[in-house]
Amino acid sequence: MSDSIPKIQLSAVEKRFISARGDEQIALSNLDLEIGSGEIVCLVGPSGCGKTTIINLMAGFEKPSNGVVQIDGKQVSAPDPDHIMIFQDYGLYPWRTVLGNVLFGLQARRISPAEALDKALASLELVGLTSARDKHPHELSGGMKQRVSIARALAVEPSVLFMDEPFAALDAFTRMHLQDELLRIWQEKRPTIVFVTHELDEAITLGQRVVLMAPNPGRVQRILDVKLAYPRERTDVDFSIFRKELFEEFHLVHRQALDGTEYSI
Amino acid sequence: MEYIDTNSGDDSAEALVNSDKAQTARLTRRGGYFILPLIVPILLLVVWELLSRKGLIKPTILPPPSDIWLVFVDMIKSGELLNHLRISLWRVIKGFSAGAVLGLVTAVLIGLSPRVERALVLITGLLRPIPIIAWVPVLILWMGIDEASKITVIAIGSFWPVLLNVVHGIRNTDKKYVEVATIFEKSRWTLLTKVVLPSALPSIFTGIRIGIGIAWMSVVGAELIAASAGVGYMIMYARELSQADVMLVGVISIGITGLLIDYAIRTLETRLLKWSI
Amino acid sequence: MSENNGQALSISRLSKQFTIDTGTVQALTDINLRVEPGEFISIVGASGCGKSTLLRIIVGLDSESSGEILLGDQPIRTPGVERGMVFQEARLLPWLTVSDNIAFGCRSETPSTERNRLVREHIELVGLVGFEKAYPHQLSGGMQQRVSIARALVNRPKVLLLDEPFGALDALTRINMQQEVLRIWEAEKTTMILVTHDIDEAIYLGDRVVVMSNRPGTIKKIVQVSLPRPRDRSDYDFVQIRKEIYAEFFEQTNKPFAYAI
Amino acid sequence: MLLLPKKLLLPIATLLAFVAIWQLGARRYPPELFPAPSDVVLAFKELADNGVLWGHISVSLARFSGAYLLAVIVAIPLGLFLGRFSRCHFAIDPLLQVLRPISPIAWFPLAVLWFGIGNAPAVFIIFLAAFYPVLLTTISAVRAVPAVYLKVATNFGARPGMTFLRVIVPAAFPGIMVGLHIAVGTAWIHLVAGEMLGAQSGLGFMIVDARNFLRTDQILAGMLLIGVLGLVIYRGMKAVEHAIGRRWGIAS
Repeated sequence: MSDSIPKIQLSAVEKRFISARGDEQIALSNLDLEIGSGEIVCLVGPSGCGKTTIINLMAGFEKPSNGVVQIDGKQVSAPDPDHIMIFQDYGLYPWRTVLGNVLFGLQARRISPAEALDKALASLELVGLTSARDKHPHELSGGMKQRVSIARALAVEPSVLFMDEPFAALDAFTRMHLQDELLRIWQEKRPTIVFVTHELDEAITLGQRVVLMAPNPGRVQRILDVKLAYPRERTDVDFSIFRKELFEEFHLVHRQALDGTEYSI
Repeated sequence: MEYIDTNSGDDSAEALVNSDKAQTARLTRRGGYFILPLIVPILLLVVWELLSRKGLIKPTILPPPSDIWLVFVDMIKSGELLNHLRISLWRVIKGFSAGAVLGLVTAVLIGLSPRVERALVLITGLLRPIPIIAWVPVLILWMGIDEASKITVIAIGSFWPVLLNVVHGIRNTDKKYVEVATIFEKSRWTLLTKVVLPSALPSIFTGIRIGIGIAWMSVVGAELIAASAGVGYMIMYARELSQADVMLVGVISIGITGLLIDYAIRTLETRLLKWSI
Repeated sequence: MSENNGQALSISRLSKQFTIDTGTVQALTDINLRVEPGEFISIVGASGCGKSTLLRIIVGLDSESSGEILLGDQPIRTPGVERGMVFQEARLLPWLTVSDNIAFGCRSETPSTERNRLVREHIELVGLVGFEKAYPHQLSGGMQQRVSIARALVNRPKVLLLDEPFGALDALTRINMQQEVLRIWEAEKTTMILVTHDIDEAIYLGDRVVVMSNRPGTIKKIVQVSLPRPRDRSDYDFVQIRKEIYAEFFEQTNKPFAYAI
Repeated sequence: MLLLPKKLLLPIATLLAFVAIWQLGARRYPPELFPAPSDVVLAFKELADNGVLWGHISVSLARFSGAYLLAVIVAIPLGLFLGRFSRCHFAIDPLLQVLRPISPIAWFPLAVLWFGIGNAPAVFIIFLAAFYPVLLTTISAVRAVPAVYLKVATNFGARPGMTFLRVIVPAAFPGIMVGLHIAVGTAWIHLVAGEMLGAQSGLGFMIVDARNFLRTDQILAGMLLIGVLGLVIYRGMKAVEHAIGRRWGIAS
């Protein structure tokens, strides 16, 4: 992480929304964050802390009310095929086969069909879904769907992957399996990964850094450097130390958040 | 029985249209809410008026809006329009109530007892696809040309959508809720009144809305074919006198009345279904 | 509050098959388990191991299984109010308010004054005073699940079955709800059987953790958790138990980490 | 027939009972007022034999399919356009809302005034009856395309043309299909109405004609025939929809 220019840089970013009632809400206040090239950074926090807002700002789906979001030194103004977002609900096209879905991004780039097919197949191979290439999304399990969406992203060889609670809808075991898969892929391709989650274990398993966020208004509470070598054993004592640290901090944040959000109609 | 309704009109469309309130809200905030929707109708009326004035549209075919308006005001003042509307509406209310009650009762029986359903499946399958309007001639033969035949047509028209939607609602009661009632050892009666009927309520309302829409459509149809009063008759009579303006007044009042009826039922629905927002 | 009548739940030689288009699936095979009165049992397993089916059989929603389940000395065949159940989705009736939903759980013969008292008491128990008149859609997921727990407890069941009750909640609310359930369990002394795929949750709550294996669903191991409550999730012993249970799930998979940084 | 499935027994028994009661009940009335099922069958045979029936059926079907196709061809592109550009939709919506509840039948007298007696008013009515459901479902289907589909398309840098043809149209397709089959139902009803009111041919005319000659048996035969034909068309549509849905992996 001793790079010269950060891959992603947020400086004094602020985001305000007008709520349904018409009053203004601050989703993010005065946020600075730097993410290095090839880094995996996890954003965790209770609901309403603005973690999804951050990732949407970085991916260009939203614009900051104040401040600047830069990737590779250039201001982010719109979504870019070099920075692909992976959604919790997969965003697969049900009318396309697995292969067709993976091809989508390549077709959008107008790559020649033969080359696109090669790339798509290589990408499917990477996530281990070659045999499912002719299936439709509705025939796949949740974990497989998410792997298709990862393959679709990887096919266009993005330098950044944004992942918005990608495994939240999966059961605990599938989730761990996909975490391992993601690390393996990262090992091979080394994209920069920004990963939003509310699972502390997931954050510690994946992140080189874990950004803990707090709500009302959304802000960074603490950044934790997870100095553990990959592969990380979830049951190691070292792992537990980070876990405990994050957990306690989190609990505090959560307590504050609960007073504000859970008990409101 | 398959719970589809060939007569149902475009209800699914409406359900989908309602789902984008958010978008409307966004436009509202931009201030376009009041201006945009008025532009097109006003523009249309102005062009129409101008073309008529210049003689490009023959008034016998399509009279200018100003003429229609004058006729409309006249007919309101003389009470003629409202009288016809009242007669038609009254027919709708009578026919619809009969059809809806019958439909509701049959639907509950079918929904609760597979045996009743099986007994009725072929007969309903045979009778249901007959278009309502096709009943008019034979009903006139049987019941004469007065009220009874028209009310029966309307009743038949409203019977099917109510029946089908209520059965659909009862059938689609979420099994999960039924399981909850089972766990708490609830009686069949409690299951029906506390779980099945409330959960079918949105479908019941859909049935009522479609039913009343069809009733309103059927009354016009029946009156066009044979009547001596009512909006349908008014239009038919105007046609014989080649009064295009009166015909248009009739057509437009049919549209507005239909809209009002639908609005009234929707309002009632949101009141009663406040739990389902 | 109320003492448990001291009835143990014992499951013996329980098996269950499902018939599907392509043949039969063995959902559960030879389950033997004795749950002591007032005990908190956690059952963990991957999805499809039949753990939910087991709960559904105990509560009486799935029948046609072989083997025997006794509550005290009464065999269980049909649903009964002495067994309460909380599902993953809160399953509140959306057309009833919070109070009415809880009242729905009351036995039909309960007189209305008694019913009101019970409802009030249980709204307090789950910490929802002030929300009596709210409709389910106005509540957050965690609050809905509280209502569902109150509804299940209102008959003072001897056994409360929890089927992945926090699976749909986010991690933070989940932790909060775990503490709530513990508090309620300590207050009510109800026998609890919790099904989950969250190993942490199982250890945090259970007196014993039953590990189930996949196809055919069967009990693989029962781990005793004799840690004092409240438990510390990063405590050495906790971590050891965690390790032990993890090993049960990941033993066959040869390490996917064949690389290092 | 011997191995009739048990669950068919009850429905067939009730149907037979219904027909039997009808047959017995009809004896007490003159056939021109209340014909028995046997009379209806005979009337049907008579119509079929003298060739009138096939002529009417083919005229009705031609009218129906022509008007229906015309409505679909106009309504789908318009719906796609209005759905995509919400401002245009917003501007035109009040007009649609007022025109929609007017039953197509009510336009009939005006249609006769505008187009004269004959084929045109009936076609016009059927067109209207099919037009609104297709238009409205298409608009809402486009607007109901999940935001995540569009986000993915934007993210991968898909051009507007590709987003429209390869994302919005297929995503809206199931919704449009719903509109298409609803429209079959409404259009068929109005076919009959249109023909009864003004046309000189077709199944609706056949019924009116039969009434003028007090041939109640023929009226009933016509009604049943219209019902059955409508059902067949409707079911055919559903089958097509289902097949396409399955191929696309949308219907389960």
